[in-house]
Amino acid sequence: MIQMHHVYKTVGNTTVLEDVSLQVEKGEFVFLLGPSGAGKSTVLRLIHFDERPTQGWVRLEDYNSSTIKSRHIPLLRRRVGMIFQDFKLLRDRNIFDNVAFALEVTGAKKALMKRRVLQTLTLVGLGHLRNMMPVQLSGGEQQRVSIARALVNQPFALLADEPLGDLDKEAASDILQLLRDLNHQGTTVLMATHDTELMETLPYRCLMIEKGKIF
Amino acid sequence: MIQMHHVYKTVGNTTVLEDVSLQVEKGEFVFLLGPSGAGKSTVLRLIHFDERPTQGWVRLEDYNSSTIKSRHIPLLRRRVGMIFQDFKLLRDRNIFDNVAFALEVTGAKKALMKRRVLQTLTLVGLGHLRNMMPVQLSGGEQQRVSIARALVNQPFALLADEPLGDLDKEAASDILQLLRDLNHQGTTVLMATHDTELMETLPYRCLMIEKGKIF
Amino acid sequence: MSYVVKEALAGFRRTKGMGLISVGTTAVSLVVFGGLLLILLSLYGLIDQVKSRVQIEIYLSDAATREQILELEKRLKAMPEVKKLLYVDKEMAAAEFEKTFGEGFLDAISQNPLPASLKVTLTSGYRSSEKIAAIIKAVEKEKAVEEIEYGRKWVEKLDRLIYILSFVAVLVTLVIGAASVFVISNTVNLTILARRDSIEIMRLVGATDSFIRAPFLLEGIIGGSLGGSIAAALLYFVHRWLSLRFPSLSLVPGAELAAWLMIPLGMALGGLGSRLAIRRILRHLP
Amino acid sequence: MSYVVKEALAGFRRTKGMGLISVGTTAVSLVVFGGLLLILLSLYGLIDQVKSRVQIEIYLSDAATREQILELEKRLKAMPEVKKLLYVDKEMAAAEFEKTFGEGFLDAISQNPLPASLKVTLTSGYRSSEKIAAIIKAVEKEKAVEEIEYGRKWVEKLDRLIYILSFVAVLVTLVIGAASVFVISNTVNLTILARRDSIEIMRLVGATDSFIRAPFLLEGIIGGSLGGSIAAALLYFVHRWLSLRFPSLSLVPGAELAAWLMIPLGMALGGLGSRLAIRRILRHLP
Ligand SMILES: Nc1ncnc2c1ncn2[C@@H]1O[C@H](COP(=O)(O)OP(=O)(O)OP(=O)(O)O)[C@@H](O)[C@H]1O
Ligand SMILES: Nc1ncnc2c1ncn2[C@@H]1O[C@H](COP(=O)(O)OP(=O)(O)OP(=O)(O)O)[C@@H](O)[C@H]1O
Ligand SMILES: [Mg+2]
Ligand SMILES: [Mg+2]
Repeated sequence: MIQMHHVYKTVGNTTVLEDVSLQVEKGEFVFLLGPSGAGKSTVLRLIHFDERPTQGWVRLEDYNSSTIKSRHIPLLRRRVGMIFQDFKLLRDRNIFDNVAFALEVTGAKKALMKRRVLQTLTLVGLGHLRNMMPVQLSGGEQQRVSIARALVNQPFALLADEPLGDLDKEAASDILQLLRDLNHQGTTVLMATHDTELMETLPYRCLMIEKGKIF
Repeated sequence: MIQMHHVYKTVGNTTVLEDVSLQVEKGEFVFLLGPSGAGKSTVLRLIHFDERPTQGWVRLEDYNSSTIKSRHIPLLRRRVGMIFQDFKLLRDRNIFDNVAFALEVTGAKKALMKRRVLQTLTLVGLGHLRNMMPVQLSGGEQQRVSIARALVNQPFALLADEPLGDLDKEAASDILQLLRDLNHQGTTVLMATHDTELMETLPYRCLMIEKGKIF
Repeated sequence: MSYVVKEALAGFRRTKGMGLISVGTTAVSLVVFGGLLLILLSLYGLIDQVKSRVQIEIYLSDAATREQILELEKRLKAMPEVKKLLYVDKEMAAAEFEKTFGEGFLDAISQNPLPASLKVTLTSGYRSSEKIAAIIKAVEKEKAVEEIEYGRKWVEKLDRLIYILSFVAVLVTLVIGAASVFVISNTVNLTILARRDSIEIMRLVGATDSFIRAPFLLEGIIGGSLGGSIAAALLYFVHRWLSLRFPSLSLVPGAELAAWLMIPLGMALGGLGSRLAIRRILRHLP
Repeated sequence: MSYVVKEALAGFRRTKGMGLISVGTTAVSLVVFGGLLLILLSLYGLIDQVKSRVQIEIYLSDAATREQILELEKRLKAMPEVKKLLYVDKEMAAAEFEKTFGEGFLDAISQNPLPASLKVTLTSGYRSSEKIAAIIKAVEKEKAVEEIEYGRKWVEKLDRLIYILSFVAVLVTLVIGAASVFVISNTVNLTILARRDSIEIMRLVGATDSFIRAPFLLEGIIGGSLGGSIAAALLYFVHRWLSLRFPSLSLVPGAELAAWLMIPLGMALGGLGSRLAIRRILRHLP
């Protein structure tokens, strides 16, 4: 369960978020919609505990931003998959190792790790690129690596920041189907996007955000 | 005038482009369409002389990839605006300086530079963010900075790699209108995108690319 | 564990030359520091050798009896400061004088004016002017003793030189040691700073600080011991070559063994530098 | 031009501490190198001072006439090697002898056996055993000369010491100099490598190589001269303090001026390091 409670976020003089409250139930699929610069990424970063709210609090399962200890944050992040808008791939290692890293931090066994990484890469259609370095991939391919890394851990919640932005129609609908399947199996999904059409065709709840405020 | 003549591009064992020939006339607006990993970015990089073809040649006005001298490439790049898919902002300086840099390399006067940079930033709707650092901007805002930098020089040709990918509908149509206006004033535009709808609504020529081949 | 080792080794490859720079800087810094240590050791050896020529000459009264002289010799031999004792009788003194000033001098005199003497060589470690003064004090009241002479001025000068040298040596060692630590840790710091983005991403993907730290630490230790080994080998062989070329330099036997100290030193510095650098970065991440 | 200066200064701010590390490393390396230079200078001063006591004693034959002696003096004074000439007649020699060996010695002899002599002090720079041999050869055939003496063994030993010291000094200077160049250029290299992405982007936006290079070069020069200035100031004041504390160390007047050499040196190394680093990066870009 994801909850934000009267959250304010200011950086310097800029108010990025203003009194944002929202709640996403376990197993829900929710769109976070808003124009460029609305604050979608900031909301996801707060839920991923990459940033802390200036006021109010954020809760993710038993983790609360006002009480959590720094050393518990890595544990949280291993159980929540984040698809970053700018991918955030480790550019000093290849695709396989990038995805494997999310498992490596959990201390997974080598054999299991290898199987799961290849499985996930195939799922996003990148099995053949596993030995490439990130710089050698196209934008859409990099995005799918980031998606694979978020999924490889079998997280209970998925925070997806514009995960289809660099993908063509076909690839996008494949990935969307993948996320929906995971949601069917119980994964909570919160997906930030500016694609209003997507939300219209799908039967999911929609949170509208603009200029840092939820509507 | 942009021309590619039987261009092959291989990196290691991978064939990225295979016998690509294309021609874009002066003042044309052309879409380069294709799925993720088709080779769109590679085509634009070749035309921008960021890479050299393995076989065949690329021509941009009087510059030919098989004869150009290294020291002429900067001159070429100052006259061709490139909107990079991954933005390529200088993260150690603010938005104003990022855009100004493209003018600075041409040795523009300070007063002129300041006026033109502010003008261009306002054009893409970012005038108020000029003192921010790139990391402080949202994905869509960073993309618009990259667009502003490509335009600030008043280039005779514009190479746009997925320039609307991180923008919401409204911002995207604004930017598209901006590019169309520039095209009306004579700027050649070659725009890589995977958005097939866009091309359907606009009366422009379309080059289809898939798996490194032009159709 | 195998992950840590794999990552640490991959680190050198990934940073493309930065690892090499780091190893090189460590090696160079430790060559300078170790070289200085060896030079200092040699210098002390040189001083010790010079000091071994310090002698006290005890001139004996012409009236001294054989028993008094033997008694004096016994007392001197009992002192730990005394290493060797040489008795020079009047005839030997005359012969020595003639060797220095030419023959015919003493012939002109009816009676040999030169006194017999005891030449005292000192044990190393007891060659300061204070120790000498103590010895003199202990025996100058003896009946047999006429006069005691030693290169007072010379010994005092030497003492002063050693004092200055020790001061300079400690100063230089501190400065160069600090410089080495500074340079090595900074270089390691820079190579790790260059991977700040990666470290940030690792954190975002759920890595604990210790998980991030371990490979960097091992990388630092490996790099440091590599640099240290290069320095040690270089110092060892240059020292050996120099001692063969200039035997007068190889005064402290086994000094070249100090070269091998550079390996643990490099290891410690590399590891510590990495640790501090990574800690600084981790502390500044959100 | 104002762009270059602005960018160069901004460079220090942008790299957050890297510029500081670079300046610090330059300062530290140059302190070590400059300190060594000063120590070497002092060492040479010390040796020169010791050597100034080298004297040649020319003993004159008792049969020598006044003219012969004057002639000899004239010849010696004409030599550039000769700095000072002291004539000691037979009476003075006897007085000196008595001062050393006690009175009464010579009284016993009817006739003064000590010869008159000329004591030659040598010009600095002409104090090697070869030069001395040359002087001796030039005058030993003179009628007035009976015998020539100088501390042959001692001078030869000193010569050998100077030879070894020069060798060690050149070696150490080369090693430390090379180490400084290595360390400084590597640090500069690392700080520039950290901005490789920016450099790549600059190129993509139409910057010429020289346009990219200029601010980095200036940044390197500024950083280097800053580091050099710190080193120079430190060396200057430490040297001054040491010369006051140990006057026997301040043998070469104005040696501390060598400290200021560190400023142009730092400047050159910073600039050169930047130049090489940036060139290497630019060459590897597409
Ligand atoms: N660290 C920061 N300092 C200053 N301003 C910030 C910072 N982080 C975010 N902002 C501002 O907050 C606003 C929201 O940013 P955010 O990245 O959340 O937008 P977004 O909804 O994800 O937009 P996009 O669709 O373009 O990615 C932006 O205008 C941005 O400039
Ligand atoms: N340097 C390289 N080494 C190896 N493969 C490369 C390299 N550059 C590109 N490729 C491959 O060539 C293909 C085309 O890449 P390109 O970036 O041109 O695709 P794209 O059409 O721009 O895709 P997208 O829409 O996802 O950005 C990709 O599969 C990519 O992996
Ligand atoms: Mg965003
Ligand atoms: Mg692309």
